[in-house]
Amino acid sequence: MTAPLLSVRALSKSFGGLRALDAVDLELAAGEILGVIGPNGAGKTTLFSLIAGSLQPTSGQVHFEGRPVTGRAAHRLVRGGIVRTHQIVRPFANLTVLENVTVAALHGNRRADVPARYRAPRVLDFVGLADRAGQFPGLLTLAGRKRLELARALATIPRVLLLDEVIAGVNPTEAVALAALVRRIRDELGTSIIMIEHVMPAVMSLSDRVLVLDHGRKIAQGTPAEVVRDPGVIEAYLGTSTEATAP
Amino acid sequence: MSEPLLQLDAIDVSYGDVQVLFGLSLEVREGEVVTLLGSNGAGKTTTLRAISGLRPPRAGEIRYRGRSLATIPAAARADLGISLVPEGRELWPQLTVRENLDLGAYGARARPHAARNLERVFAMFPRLAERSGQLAGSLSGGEQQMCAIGRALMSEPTLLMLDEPSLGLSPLLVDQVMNTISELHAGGMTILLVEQNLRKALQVAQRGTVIETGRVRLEGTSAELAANPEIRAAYLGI
Amino acid sequence: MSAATPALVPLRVAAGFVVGVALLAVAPWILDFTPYSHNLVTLAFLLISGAVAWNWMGGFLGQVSFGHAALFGMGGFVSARLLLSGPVPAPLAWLVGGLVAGVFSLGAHPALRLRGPYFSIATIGLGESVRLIFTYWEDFTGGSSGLSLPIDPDMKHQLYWWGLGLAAIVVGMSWLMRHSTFGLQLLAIKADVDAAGDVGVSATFYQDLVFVLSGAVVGVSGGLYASYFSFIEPNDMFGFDRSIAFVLMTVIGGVGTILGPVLGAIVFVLLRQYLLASYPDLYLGLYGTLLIFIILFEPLGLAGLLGRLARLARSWRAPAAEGGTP
Amino acid sequence: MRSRSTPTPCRSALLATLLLSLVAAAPRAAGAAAPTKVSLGATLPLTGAEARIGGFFKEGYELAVEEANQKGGLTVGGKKLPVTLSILDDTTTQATAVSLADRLVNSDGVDFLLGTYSSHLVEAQSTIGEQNRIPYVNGGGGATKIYKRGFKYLFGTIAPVELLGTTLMSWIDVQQKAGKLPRPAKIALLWENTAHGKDFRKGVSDFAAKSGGAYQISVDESFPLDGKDFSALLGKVKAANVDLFLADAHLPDYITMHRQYVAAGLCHKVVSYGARGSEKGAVDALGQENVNYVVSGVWWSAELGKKPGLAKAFVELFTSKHQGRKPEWFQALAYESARALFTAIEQAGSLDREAVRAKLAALKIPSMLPGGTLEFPASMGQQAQNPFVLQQNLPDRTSPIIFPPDAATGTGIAVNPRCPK
Amino acid sequence: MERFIDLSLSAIMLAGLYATMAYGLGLIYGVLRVVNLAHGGVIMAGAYLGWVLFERWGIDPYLALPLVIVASFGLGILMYRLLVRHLPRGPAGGPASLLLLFGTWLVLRNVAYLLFTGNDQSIRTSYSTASVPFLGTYVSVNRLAVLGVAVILPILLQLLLKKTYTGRAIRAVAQNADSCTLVGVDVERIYALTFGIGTALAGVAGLLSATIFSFNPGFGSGELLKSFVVVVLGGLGSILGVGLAAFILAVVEVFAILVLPSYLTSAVGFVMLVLVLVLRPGGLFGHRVLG
Repeated sequence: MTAPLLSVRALSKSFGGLRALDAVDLELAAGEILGVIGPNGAGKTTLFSLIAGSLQPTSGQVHFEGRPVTGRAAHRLVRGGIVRTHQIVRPFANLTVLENVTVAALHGNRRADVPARYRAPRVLDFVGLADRAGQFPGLLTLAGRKRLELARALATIPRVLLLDEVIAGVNPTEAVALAALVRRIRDELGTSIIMIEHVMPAVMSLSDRVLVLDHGRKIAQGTPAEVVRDPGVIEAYLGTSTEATAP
Repeated sequence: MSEPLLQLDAIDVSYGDVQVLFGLSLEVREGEVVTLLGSNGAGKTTTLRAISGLRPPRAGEIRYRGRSLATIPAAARADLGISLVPEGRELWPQLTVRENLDLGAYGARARPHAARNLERVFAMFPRLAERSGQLAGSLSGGEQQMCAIGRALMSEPTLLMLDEPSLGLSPLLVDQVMNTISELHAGGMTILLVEQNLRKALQVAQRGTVIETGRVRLEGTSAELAANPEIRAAYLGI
Repeated sequence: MSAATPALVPLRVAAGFVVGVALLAVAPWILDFTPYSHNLVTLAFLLISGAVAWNWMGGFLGQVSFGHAALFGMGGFVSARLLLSGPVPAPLAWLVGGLVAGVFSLGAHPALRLRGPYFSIATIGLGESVRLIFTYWEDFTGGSSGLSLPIDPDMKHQLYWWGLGLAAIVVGMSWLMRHSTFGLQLLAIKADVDAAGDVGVSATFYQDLVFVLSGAVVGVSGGLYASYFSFIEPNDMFGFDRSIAFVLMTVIGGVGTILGPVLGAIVFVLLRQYLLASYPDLYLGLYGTLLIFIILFEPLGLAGLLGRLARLARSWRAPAAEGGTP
Repeated sequence: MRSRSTPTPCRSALLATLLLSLVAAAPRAAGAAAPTKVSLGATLPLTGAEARIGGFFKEGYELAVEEANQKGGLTVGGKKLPVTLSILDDTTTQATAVSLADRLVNSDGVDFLLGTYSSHLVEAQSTIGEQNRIPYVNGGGGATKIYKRGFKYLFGTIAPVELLGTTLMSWIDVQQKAGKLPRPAKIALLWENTAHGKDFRKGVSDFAAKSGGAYQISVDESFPLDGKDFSALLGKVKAANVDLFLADAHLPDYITMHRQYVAAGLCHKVVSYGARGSEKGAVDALGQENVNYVVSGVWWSAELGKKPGLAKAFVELFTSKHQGRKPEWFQALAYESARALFTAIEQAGSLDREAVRAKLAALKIPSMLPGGTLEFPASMGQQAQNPFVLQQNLPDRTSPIIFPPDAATGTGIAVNPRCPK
Repeated sequence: MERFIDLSLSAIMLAGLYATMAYGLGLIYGVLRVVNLAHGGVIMAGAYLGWVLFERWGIDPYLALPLVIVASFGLGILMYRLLVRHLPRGPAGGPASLLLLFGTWLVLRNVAYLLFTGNDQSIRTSYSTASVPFLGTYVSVNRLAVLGVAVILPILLQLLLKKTYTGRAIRAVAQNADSCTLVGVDVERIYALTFGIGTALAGVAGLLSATIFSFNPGFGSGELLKSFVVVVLGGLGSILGVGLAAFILAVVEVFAILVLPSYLTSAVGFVMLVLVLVLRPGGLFGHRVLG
């Protein structure tokens, strides 16, 4: 593999005394999908916030395309080509679906000069929301809102897309469709993706590599098949089985 | 067999237009420990919130000791003996430990026994007794969990519900919490446990229910579930 | 405002707007206004401009300011000073007043990082400190005895068209803002500053920009107001009541809408005048009750009410009556 | 594209036109048919900060109108015409004072305007008189600045506040020359930051400057209207160790400040709050013992009615209407303003505004105001220059006039006997 | 030195006054996150109630305290049940709640005009202007009493909040309402109660102000603005913080006269308000919710 598109070195974040993220390294190659899994509270979302600039790291560096971008403000990173989505989708409730995407399309990757008004409907089309353009996000189903969240991120023409649980919480049919959409983003748009996901079948089938976090630390990394065999991972997920805890 | 203590009969629960539970049914009998399993977003927390009245069902019925809870407001359910230890503890961070515990006995039924129950809680969690004057927000994660359980116990619950009590705790503390649950069960309390540490949960529970996207996927005794490969598949995606 | 897009201003809207403004421009002759009506309508125009400009911040951007009187007073006093200093054409003086107020409003920049009620409270503090300081600053504002401009009845008469022009420009800007990508970004910031940052909208830049625009327009309307009344006094111009008036007009009319502040300002001028003259004992209470009812039952104010009535009327009419609005 | 029904500017403009045309439907001012009555208009602060005084002015205006109508009305061109007066509430705000006056003139069609109370309102409102060339007679705007704008239709029966400062200093000067007060005497000058207070300050400080060192102003501070706490300011006065305490405040501030003054154990050889001091409200709020020996300067006092004359008649008329309550200067100035206008109308013999304006400008009538004559000298911007009278509160609950000597009904006590040593 | 004592005493007395004005506003904001813009109106109402009791029935204002507390508590409950309860919660409700309560203030003011006209009124008791000598200067008895109330009120309030189930529930509701429901607290009832107590405190402030100032139906806006400053300095929702902040504001305002013209000393408070909001949004003592 050539030089990574995004590389994270020893990234740490403490909240008060609590170490939410502890010296995590990761690399993302162009066109790769990297899954990030781990139990609740493992520090996955914190990792995203640090990369995307919503939080300032306590220590460590982030490099994008070989240049340091550590601690840069979110809106500037978006223009550089790194964009994130949120676990709890946050559409602009006072804007229509199309307007939501248009706002995002105005910014983002500077190299893309297709006018926003022109690009937004195409992105909506891509994520399958074209027929909802004039509606307000409040009328969309959860899956619809997740698509909108994706569309908004895509409209900025990212090179790195950070997806925080885009599939979780929707019904199985919709989950399959969303997973397919994520794959199309990589295959057709060539965007590199880091995804946090709890829906295991989706992560395992989509990811090229998987990174496992627990208690803020990286406990495993590898292909999906490697990771699910890792005893540390199994323990983190299913709990210790070594000894009984009878009273 | 006697009437179950708690009975969920095909409840639907929604957040705005997003439906989370679809015709979910569940039973908990007096003196049992039942665990509710499932991946994130399956609807476990929502189920507990529906029982405690914070998020009443849109359809279906919740019965407690055979009586429908439909007309009973959330605030009155503590007095019936239904108590929830919420996910993330949800303590009052700027009240002291002691105040947090005292407020647990706010209900008219529990208030006269506050002193006795406080003693019991302190006996169970000596750590809390040491820290009783400290602000709850300044406690460590494990201590907060103890405090949250203690607060629930102050209301003299018949049915204790715990939502992911091991979340964010070190393995040692997880064991401690699980021991506590076993102790409470041994003392005759009925417990409904939501837990992501599947093996631990199945060790303390007699029965388990696995839910997936708001519907029951599997049900059975702990032994049955522990042996079922489907569970591993659901959790790890293989 | 990057994109040149197809038909940003649909012909129908533009035509309707021009016809409306033209009608208003000739209204004094057609309707044979009494001087009183003429003056009252002029006053309404001035307040419309102020309310619409306030709405850019409070309605589009979601930063509810309780200190706009500071900008209004700034514009008023700067242009009054200029008019008193020598033969300066009035429009130039108003413009300079507006510019100064616009720049002055950047003084509130540090408060922009505050959200919700914190921002509102900070603007109260800013407004009150500005009032006290300018009342004390004798050399500039004339102190508590204020400044008198020479009486010029012609000017007051002409202000009708100046006021109409300003209101038309401002309402037009409001429409363009709301329907352009610029406005979209403001609304996005209003809905969720963090999420807006996540898609690349630089909130502080837009907040500052709107603050300056809003301040400049309010400043210009302050200048016109000074010419209209020929006498201004800092305690009145910078007063808390005036700051609240901007909020009241917009809320009564409908926060965040284009039409709302316009309706609100008209109602504010006319209804107040009517109540004061007809029910002097009850006008405060009636006014307060109106406010309470609007907040409780129609959060979008009169504009929301009209929208509701329009929808109701449309549902009664045959469905074929009218297509989608542009 | 958009499914919402945002009203378009097209509709909004039409709607606005519609709304505004409702205003236009307001009745036009009556034509030039033969007049059947004299209609007057005024706004007064009936609510808001100056509501109390607004009410007093209303009493004065109404008394004058009643009196005129009891006589059958005003004789205009040989015919007796009844007088009507419509009073609106300007809520103590300038914009309202202006637009309601506009309404009175241009919509209700009144023939003449009487003024509102307090300088800032009068200054704003008088522009309506000037713009519409309609005589505007007021008794409530005392700031000299109002009359320096060269307005032709503006007449003030209220003498400049500056004169109040001068009068007060003249009396003090007499006392100093008599050796009752030290020379140089140190003054604490406190004034509310309004046009009223500024004029008072000017009167006092100009006098002191011309005194050749007989007076030294040691404290010169302004304070905001409706101040909440004057203790720091009074502390400064205390530290300055002055002889004379001269303040100018409106009633609420007088009460607050003087309560703190008394409680702080302050006492000065001469204490004055400008025009405040003898009114009943203040005595009630402060207690007789605490207002004793306070010197106040007023435009008119019911004390003037002790001697036969116009003042006596007015006091009797007023007390009989208001169950024995005595009038204060507010009612007197309001009454005199109305009476001046009535006289000018009768002299002009018509309701022609220019004619009445000319008569007002040339007016010189006997008056109950101190000095005995009311006129509007052009050199002073048509502001009456009647002298002030100083009153002093005495322990026997009277407040005799102590200055100027020709109007005096008692003698002033120069060194406040309440002060220790 | 004497000057310093004078100024310090003035500052302490003024702090007492500011604190009484601000407690109610602070309590309501702390628990309900609603800025009670009708606060000024309730202060005015409290002043009139005290005046009526004193003029009509000769009840001393300090003896009238319980009556005023009960009456304004009732008014607060009424306002909560009829109006505030229907407001949208959270930041979106911000401007709406401000204006709703402003409307309420206008109505209160109108009622006062109808009942009492616009005349200035004041309460004069035998001790209105009495003072006691202290450290070579004099201290007003009435202001001393106000200071006393200003000190006693937060102690009582703190006792209520710390020692009773209801008080603890009030603090708990401010921090996490859902958890309160879980232990059986009727959150709506607590909100109503808190609004009632906050309003009662405003009523007390009005009554006390009436013994110091003269007032008319327009009374209360200056009080409201000062309360704002105090509550923000104190960290929006901490009772002891309010007391301390009142003291700091008073000290700054009073001592400002050494360097500033008297007229500008009250601007200092507003400048402080803005600075604190921008530099330390949690207030001078850190952000605490009824800790």
